[in-house]
Amino acid sequence: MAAQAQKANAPSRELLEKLFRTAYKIRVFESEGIKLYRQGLIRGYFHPYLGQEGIATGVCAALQEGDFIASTHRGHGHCIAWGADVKRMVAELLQKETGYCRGYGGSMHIADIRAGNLGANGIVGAGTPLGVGAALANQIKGNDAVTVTFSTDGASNNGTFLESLNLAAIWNLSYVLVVENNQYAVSTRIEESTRDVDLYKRGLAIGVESHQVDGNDSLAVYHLMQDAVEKCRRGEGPILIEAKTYRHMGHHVNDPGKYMPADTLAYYKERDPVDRARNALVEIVGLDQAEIEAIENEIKQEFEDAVEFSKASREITLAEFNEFVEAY
Amino acid sequence: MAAQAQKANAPSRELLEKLFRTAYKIRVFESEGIKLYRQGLIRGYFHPYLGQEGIATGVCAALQEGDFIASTHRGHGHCIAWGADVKRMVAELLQKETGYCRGYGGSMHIADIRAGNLGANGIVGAGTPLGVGAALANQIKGNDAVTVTFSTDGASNNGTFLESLNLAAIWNLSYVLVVENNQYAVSTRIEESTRDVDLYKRGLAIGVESHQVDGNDSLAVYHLMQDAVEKCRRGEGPILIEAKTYRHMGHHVNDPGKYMPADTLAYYKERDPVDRARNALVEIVGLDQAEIEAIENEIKQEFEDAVEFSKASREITLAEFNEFVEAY
Amino acid sequence: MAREIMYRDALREAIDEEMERDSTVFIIGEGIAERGGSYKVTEGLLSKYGPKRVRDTPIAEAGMIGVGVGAAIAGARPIVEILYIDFAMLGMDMIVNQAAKFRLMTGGDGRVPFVMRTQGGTGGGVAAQHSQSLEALFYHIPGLKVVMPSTPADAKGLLKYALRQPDPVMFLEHKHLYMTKGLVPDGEHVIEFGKGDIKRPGKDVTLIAWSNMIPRTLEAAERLAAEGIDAEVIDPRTLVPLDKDMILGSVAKTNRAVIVQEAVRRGGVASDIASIIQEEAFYQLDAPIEIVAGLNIPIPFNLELEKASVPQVDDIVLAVRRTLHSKPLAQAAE
Amino acid sequence: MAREIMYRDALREAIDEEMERDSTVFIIGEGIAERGGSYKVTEGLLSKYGPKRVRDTPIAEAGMIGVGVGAAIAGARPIVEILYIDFAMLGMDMIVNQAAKFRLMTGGDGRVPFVMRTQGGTGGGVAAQHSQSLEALFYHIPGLKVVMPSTPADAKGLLKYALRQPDPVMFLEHKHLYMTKGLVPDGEHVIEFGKGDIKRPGKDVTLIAWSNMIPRTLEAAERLAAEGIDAEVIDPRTLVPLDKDMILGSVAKTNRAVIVQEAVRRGGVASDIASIIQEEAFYQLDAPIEIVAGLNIPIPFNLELEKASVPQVDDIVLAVRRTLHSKPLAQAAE
Ligand SMILES: Cc1ncc(C[n+]2csc(CCOP(=O)(O)OP(=O)(O)O)c2C)c(N)n1
Ligand SMILES: Cc1ncc(C[n+]2csc(CCOP(=O)(O)OP(=O)(O)O)c2C)c(N)n1
Ligand SMILES: [Mg+2]
Ligand SMILES: [Mg+2]
Repeated sequence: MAAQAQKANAPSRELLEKLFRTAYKIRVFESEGIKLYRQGLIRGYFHPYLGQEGIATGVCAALQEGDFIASTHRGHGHCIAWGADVKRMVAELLQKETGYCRGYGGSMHIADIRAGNLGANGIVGAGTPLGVGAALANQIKGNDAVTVTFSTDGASNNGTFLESLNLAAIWNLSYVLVVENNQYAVSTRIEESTRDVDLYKRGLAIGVESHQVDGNDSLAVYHLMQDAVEKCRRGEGPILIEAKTYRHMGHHVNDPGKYMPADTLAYYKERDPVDRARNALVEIVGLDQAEIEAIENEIKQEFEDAVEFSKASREITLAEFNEFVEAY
Repeated sequence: MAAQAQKANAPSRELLEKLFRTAYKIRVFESEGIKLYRQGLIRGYFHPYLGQEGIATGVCAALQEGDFIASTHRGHGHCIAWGADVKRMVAELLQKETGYCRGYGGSMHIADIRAGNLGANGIVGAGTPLGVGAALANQIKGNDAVTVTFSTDGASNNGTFLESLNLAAIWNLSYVLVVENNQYAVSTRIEESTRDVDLYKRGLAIGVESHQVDGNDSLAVYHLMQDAVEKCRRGEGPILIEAKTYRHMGHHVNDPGKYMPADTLAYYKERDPVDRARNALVEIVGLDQAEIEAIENEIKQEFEDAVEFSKASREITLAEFNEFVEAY
Repeated sequence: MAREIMYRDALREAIDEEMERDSTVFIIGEGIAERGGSYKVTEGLLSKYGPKRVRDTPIAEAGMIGVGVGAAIAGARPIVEILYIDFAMLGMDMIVNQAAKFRLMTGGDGRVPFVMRTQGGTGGGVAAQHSQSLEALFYHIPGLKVVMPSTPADAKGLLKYALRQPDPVMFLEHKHLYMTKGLVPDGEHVIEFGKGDIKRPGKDVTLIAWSNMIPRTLEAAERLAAEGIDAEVIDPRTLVPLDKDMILGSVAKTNRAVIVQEAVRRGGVASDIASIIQEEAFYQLDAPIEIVAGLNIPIPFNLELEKASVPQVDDIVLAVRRTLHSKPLAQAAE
Repeated sequence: MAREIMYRDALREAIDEEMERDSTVFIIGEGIAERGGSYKVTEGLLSKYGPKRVRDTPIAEAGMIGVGVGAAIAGARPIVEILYIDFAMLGMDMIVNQAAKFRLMTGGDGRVPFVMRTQGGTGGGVAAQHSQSLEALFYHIPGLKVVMPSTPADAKGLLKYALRQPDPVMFLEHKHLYMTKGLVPDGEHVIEFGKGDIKRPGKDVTLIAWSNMIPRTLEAAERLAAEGIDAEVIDPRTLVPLDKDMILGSVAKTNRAVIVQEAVRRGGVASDIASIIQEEAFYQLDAPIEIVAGLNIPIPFNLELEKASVPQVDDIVLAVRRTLHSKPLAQAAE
């Protein structure tokens, strides 16, 4: 989570490894999580971040402790990139008392409020005002924290987009709105939802510095974000970043996603963000296959341990619940 | 309300007289209405349209029977330009049974639903979705009606702006959003509410043809609107028109408007829309003072008659009300 | 004659028949056109009625509802589908301040034949923002009709009626009911608002419930029958207008009432029905009216806690027993 | 010692003192900074605390409320002023789905010390969209505190408490009360939530009211006193949490209750309080609980009709008389 000092051109091994580790950890979490879902261990909604890993990875690498994030219904990736403990994440999905929300929240509400992660949200678009609010709180407290809301193409057609980004603008908040444009809202193509698919223009129209980036390129996202964060800390926020990307599967675990054209899917899979992060490590810093595998195995092991931990954890008891109800 | 066929260059006497009559009628209605308010004959809210007459005047001159309008809390001008009966308007403000809403609505809800005026609205921004809905109904019915929402600078920062204009856009509705940018929301200057005061850009950002016009020039508004209406009837809607203007006084009758800088106010008063409509009639068509006065006296008389009529009207009885309550 | 079909199919039949009958009926919602809706209620309508009358929307609930209200005012017959009742909160202004009030504000001239279809209730781990039962919010707003069908036949008949009457209707389905089956009469089947239905006649106690609490209450009634308690189960079907006569008639007979609602206890519709019964049938009551309702808490993700948050069959049975063991007033007053 | 000040001044004192005490308290709203607010509650705060902590906003209620909730989650103490409670409908998602549920959804870790100040009620011709009493909507949502002060002292003490406790508070003022006067204690004056106040002790009948119905109910009580009827007037002050003990204690003494609310009858808070009383004090009631409430209709512009739509002193007096003339149950049961 520590901000990186150096600029483009020669990315350090440290940075590239960090990007790959994060992207890969998300990939493992989602792929293995889907298996747990299919085994019936996870219920409710599960929206995988597969294919979009580059965004959370690049964005969070440019943030530091004390910053805040707010997320979407597709929030596992943001949570991981933010540095969450995979154990407590899996435990939450398995509705265990050791989960981040003690099993009260689940996938759609996973949060780590103590670390400045305001959490996933079941209401599309709701993370924007919440994030702007966190930025406002930090401005009032007088610190230099930056707040990021991860948002979506779907949320960009919702009123909260305009209202809250406009508030961030008139108040010059240290706020970055990251619009993950994966070009779908469930099965609805972005072209059906708006006439202009370049969503960053909506920021420009209200005087907000706005950029577009390839969301599958975690390094590009990182550099753009690093610049945005610096500007914010100088009081030149807010900034909007539209990151184009594509899902690797349907909207949620049970959506086969048949409506996604095979050739478009293939196009994006060729530009897989995890592969690209791995390749960068191999090509730019020269890691060999064994080194890569060591990293991958470590991450896989971390997930397996998390499953063990979660299975061994207990659920909230009815007595504990009743106490909570009384106090609510 | 009949659409004019001819284009710019040589405006007809008919058109110019119509524009002046409408603008002047609004001027009289508001100035005299304020007196009734001060006499205690009108209660609740009264938001005068003084200074903004050019917009409703120009817009409605380009519409025809069968079209629809939706209005704002500052709705008298739209109502009059739409061709409403001044008698029933005054009666409504005086809460009489002969009023457009039988005294149930008042200034903020004055409507003439049978003639396609969806009415004023007490909720800033609400007219936008309602107008888009009327346009949708007409598209479904397959007629060529155009619907206009009169909206405001204030409403442009509200979520309904983005959500409903975007719906109008993806459905290619015959819809014109007229943003009356009078540069204030009560006492809040537009510069405090947004970084970019050119509101038409928000239409452009979502692929909507958008224009800016001097709202104090009813003829310019008319021409732009005529073009927009033609495009809509050809299926090329929606269109956004931002009309810049300025109030001649505070936000409502009881607001002295001290926050409005004297020089800016003077600037706009020099460009008074009623004077300009009158001057056009004198300069372009050559009407003399006597002819102008005849028109003005006729309109003043119409208002006086309306007051007489309204004073002589009765209010809804409690028995009638109870019947309404039972049926509600 | 009648056919046994699913609740979701009954809804589709109603929409289909009314779209056929009235060319101004149209439907908009998220994923309702090409995909046929998250609960398959609108499957096949796009190909039958075309993209003008069956439209997908962006994620813009306030806009969708507002546009529906405007279309209704302008003389069309919109159905706006909101995926979850929870999301209707985004469009509350359009419901509360526009749809519900337009008729009054126009002195009676303006009408809003607008139907919002949505679904609520708990559904197995979808957590706090996708599990609410919010009918009480609409119930409190004058001008709205509130409909909560519990069976396929009621769903069909009430939705058809909704599309023929002039006022805004909150048509509230339940996520657990879509795949339940029931007999639906053949041919034209329309059910007027304001007429409750006795789902089970009985003489010992009046049970009032709606939506997904009906199957649970009927199950409770069967268990009580085994104990020799003969419960009458009343489904008002429409909460506004409410069939007070049916409720008061039943209480006059049984002298005891239990109201079952999935929504949270505090400020729910059950409280209002209780207040009406105690006001109008005070001298007929032999025991306090019992309310079996959701806990005053958002719905937790954890499934056991979710279950504990809303009424189960056991809770209903226990409440009825409590009611019957209460001493009659005449004794108490002595 | 105490001073006689206006309700609006009492509110300003509370905000001022809490802003002084806690540097994370801030306030946003339409026209609240330079103009000092439509009801002059925030006058002078801008010059004292500066534009960082006292901010005007665009007309974006959902955004304002949402931003307030976010700021609260992130550790500040926002006050969001919404001009009319009617406009809060635009921010319902943020209130219902975010503010109220965050604590539960985070398993207790997340708290939302957010205060929304707004005002409701009829006010002389401001019509359907500016006259509502909508407390019942918030009352029904678990996680929200609902506060409705009727006097300057209560306004001050409760607002100060609101700014020190960890949950979202709907602080509902009344447009008719801003310029009413009352004694407010000098020095630190904080009133805990959940403690009702007996505004007039009495023994014959319990009258429960809040907000602007308190002055009317007190007036009714005086008129009843002249008839020899000694009414106790209870102001719960906070509807959530509700001081059930005080209400039940009073009913145990008087055996009769009348609840007065400005909001419409159907589904109002009065119904819920009635349901609680009948449930917990059934055997102590000598007559049905009367509810005096608004008609089930949006508020008309016409002033006579507006008056007819909400409870007046006469209505309260009549209801109390009806209650007292009801035959006690013991007799009725015979
Ligand atoms: C306000 C709201 N409306 C509808 C939904 C149902 N819903 C959940 S995810 C989703 C699609 C979201 O698409 P997008 O915002 O682009 O995010 P993505 O799923 O592509 O990450 C919808 C419609 C919701 N959760 N909230
Ligand atoms: C949703 C909403 N918020 C606040 C108000 C209170 N209000 C009435 S008019 C007004 C200012 C409106 O400014 P603008 O929209 O620019 O219209 P103008 O008065 O300038 O015509 C405000 C804040 C309202 N009526 N509705
Ligand atoms: Mg998307
Ligand atoms: Mg303005």
